[in-house]
Amino acid sequence: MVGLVLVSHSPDISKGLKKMLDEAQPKVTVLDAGGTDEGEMGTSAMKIQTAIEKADNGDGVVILVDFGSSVMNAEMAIDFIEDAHSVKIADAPFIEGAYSAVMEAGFGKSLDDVVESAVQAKDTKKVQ
Amino acid sequence: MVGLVLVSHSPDISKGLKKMLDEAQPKVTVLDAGGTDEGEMGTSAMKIQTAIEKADNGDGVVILVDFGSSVMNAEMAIDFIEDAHSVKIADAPFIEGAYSAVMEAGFGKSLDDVVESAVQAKDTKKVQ
Amino acid sequence: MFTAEMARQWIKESAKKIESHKEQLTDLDQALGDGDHGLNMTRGFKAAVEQLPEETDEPGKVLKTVGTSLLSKIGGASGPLYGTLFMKAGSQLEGTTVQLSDLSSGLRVGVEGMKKRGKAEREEKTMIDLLEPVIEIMEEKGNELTADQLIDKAKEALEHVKEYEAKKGRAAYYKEKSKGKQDAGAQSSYYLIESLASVLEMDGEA
Amino acid sequence: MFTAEMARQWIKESAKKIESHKEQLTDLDQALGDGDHGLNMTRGFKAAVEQLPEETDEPGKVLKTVGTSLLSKIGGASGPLYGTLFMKAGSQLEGTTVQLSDLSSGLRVGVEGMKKRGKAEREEKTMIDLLEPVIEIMEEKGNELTADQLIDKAKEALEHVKEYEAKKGRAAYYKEKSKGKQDAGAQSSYYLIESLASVLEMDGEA
Ligand SMILES: Nc1ncnc2c1ncn2[C@@H]1O[C@H](COP(=O)(O)OP(=O)(O)O)[C@@H](O)[C@H]1O
Ligand SMILES: Nc1ncnc2c1ncn2[C@@H]1O[C@H](COP(=O)(O)OP(=O)(O)O)[C@@H](O)[C@H]1O
Ligand SMILES: [Mg+2]
Ligand SMILES: [Mg+2]
Ligand SMILES: [Mg+2]
Ligand SMILES: [Mg+2]
Repeated sequence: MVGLVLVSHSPDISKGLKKMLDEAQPKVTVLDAGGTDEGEMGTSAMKIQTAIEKADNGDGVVILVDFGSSVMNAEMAIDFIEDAHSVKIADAPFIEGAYSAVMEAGFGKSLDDVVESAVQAKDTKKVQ
Repeated sequence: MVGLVLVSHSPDISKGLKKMLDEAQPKVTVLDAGGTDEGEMGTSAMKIQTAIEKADNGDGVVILVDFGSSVMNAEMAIDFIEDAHSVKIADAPFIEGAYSAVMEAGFGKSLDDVVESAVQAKDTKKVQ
Repeated sequence: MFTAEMARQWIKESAKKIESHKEQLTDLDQALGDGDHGLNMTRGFKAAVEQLPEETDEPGKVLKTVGTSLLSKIGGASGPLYGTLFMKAGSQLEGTTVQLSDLSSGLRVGVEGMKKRGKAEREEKTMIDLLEPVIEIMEEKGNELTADQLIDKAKEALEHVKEYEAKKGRAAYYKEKSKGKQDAGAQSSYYLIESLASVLEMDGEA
Repeated sequence: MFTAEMARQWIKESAKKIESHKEQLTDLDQALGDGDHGLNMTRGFKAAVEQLPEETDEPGKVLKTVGTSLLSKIGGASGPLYGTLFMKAGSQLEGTTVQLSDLSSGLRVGVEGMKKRGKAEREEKTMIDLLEPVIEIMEEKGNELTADQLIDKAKEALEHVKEYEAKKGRAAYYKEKSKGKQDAGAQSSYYLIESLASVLEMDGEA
């Protein structure tokens, strides 16, 4: 099953999101990698790297990012990892993309399908 | 100046987001209306209504929502409010839309401009 | 006749039925959602019973208050949805003399409000698929409506909604996989109708 | 020559300059970002100094370690960006005998890595607008490079970057409004170059 890693600047955001995803799909491995190593506002390549390794059950990992240094540190983390082709950053809205992704991952979909569902979350209309 | 109201199911998410927005644009009024009245996972029309009233400095309020009952309860809250035409729900990604919106609000832009900037946050590419 | 006392009985009976099926509602919502529907509904109807206006003779006032209780106590989608149903239905019912045909007009306004609130149509696997067919039979039968007719229609609707593909709410993420599984909200709506039927039945016997 | 000891001096001097301009960097980042660049850079360079490998004779090893310290201690965009600059530059420098021309090749690889990491080009109002022109003068002058040439080029670049419109990072939200304001990252890069110049100068005098 594809695993997820959540990278937001705010550790509160990724923590809350993980809780929400766990309620929706308890069987998917979701790692909270938000905030700095000190738990402050920011991101950490090392924290992300550790999370990727933990989230990988053999079917790959999708990383959800908020913006800015989240993207850069996620890319650095991937650079540090051996089996980098099984790790993808989704070009997706953080919360909405993560929700779609956890659903598809829970359905046992492939890495590419999970990424694709996260990306498509962009297009879901919230208000008419 | 346009005010913002943040409505996510997780109270941790809206709390963390408010902190991030306050760092970026301290002068914009941002109200955290995430979670239920009891601070649990969910949303509350009454909490949102109170937040809208507090966030309104006379130039209107933009509501950012995650999904599902956030949208419905935000709409109910607007129904309860007198000056409903100065309150808009942005059809925007929650985190990314809120960040764009707080920037534009801080620039003194109009309600429609702030909504529009939130909506356009969808199109910002995170990864190539 | 549909009296204020019957309205109160309806809500008390609903609260009991929901409480005793809490786990079932939780399980259904776990399979297609986030697993809080049992908790949401139990909490909401508990508050609704506690806040029931015991003094009034106007059934509309009772239902309106119930709507507000549900809206404020249920953090999930069922809060604004059932809240809208009861608030709109209650606002529609004027005074103390309410016929069954008036109740059906009230519930019609309620369910239309619910559809607008959820941006939902029929056959999207939600509570609406339970409630609207039942309201139709109420409209059709008018003051001649019997408890059995309500129950039969509700059972039939419940069978149908199970087969639909979810298009709204969290269950929509399951797409075709939602077919064959019961919708939690339709199930809780079923208990509301079952409770209404039992109140009508008691009234018929009285 | 660019020795391991000079590399260490460079980082120590940078840490001092950044610490003493912490407030300025904070203020610049407050105006166009989130106001943490002063804190980020102070924390990062403090760690870099503490973790400096004092034993090695290889300047490349020094810079690589600095990059890792910055990456792990700076939670903002400047972490992966300066981290990449120093790690890539350090990996490029082989052995103990490093000429100024080698340093410029190393920094070239570093700044190209930085551009890739930030998906950034010149004239987008970032640290790159300070560093790349300086690296160009280093490449041009080779082993004849003087401290004054470095400083002059850095000052000139700093004037230019101020006028650009921000296209990357948080400052990009300010669009035209970013023109005329200094970029925090370009300012911190300026202090890195000033520090490098002072190390070259001391070496020249020695
Ligand atoms: N947009 C909608 N329109 C109509 N009914 C909906 C909608 N979204 C959800 N529902 C109903 O609400 C039920 C879920 O309620 P609940 O679990 O309390 O809320 P949540 O999904 O927010 O946790 C679903 O089973 C469905 O019947
Ligand atoms: N994509 C990017 N490419 C190059 N430089 C960038 C980029 N994003 C930000 N920067 C630089 O980083 C500086 C901000 O660093 P810092 O405040 O530490 O990070 P953050 O913006 O995450 O708080 C900016 O002033 C700019 O020079
Ligand atoms: Mg639920
Ligand atoms: Mg819920
Ligand atoms: Mg910053
Ligand atoms: Mg920052």
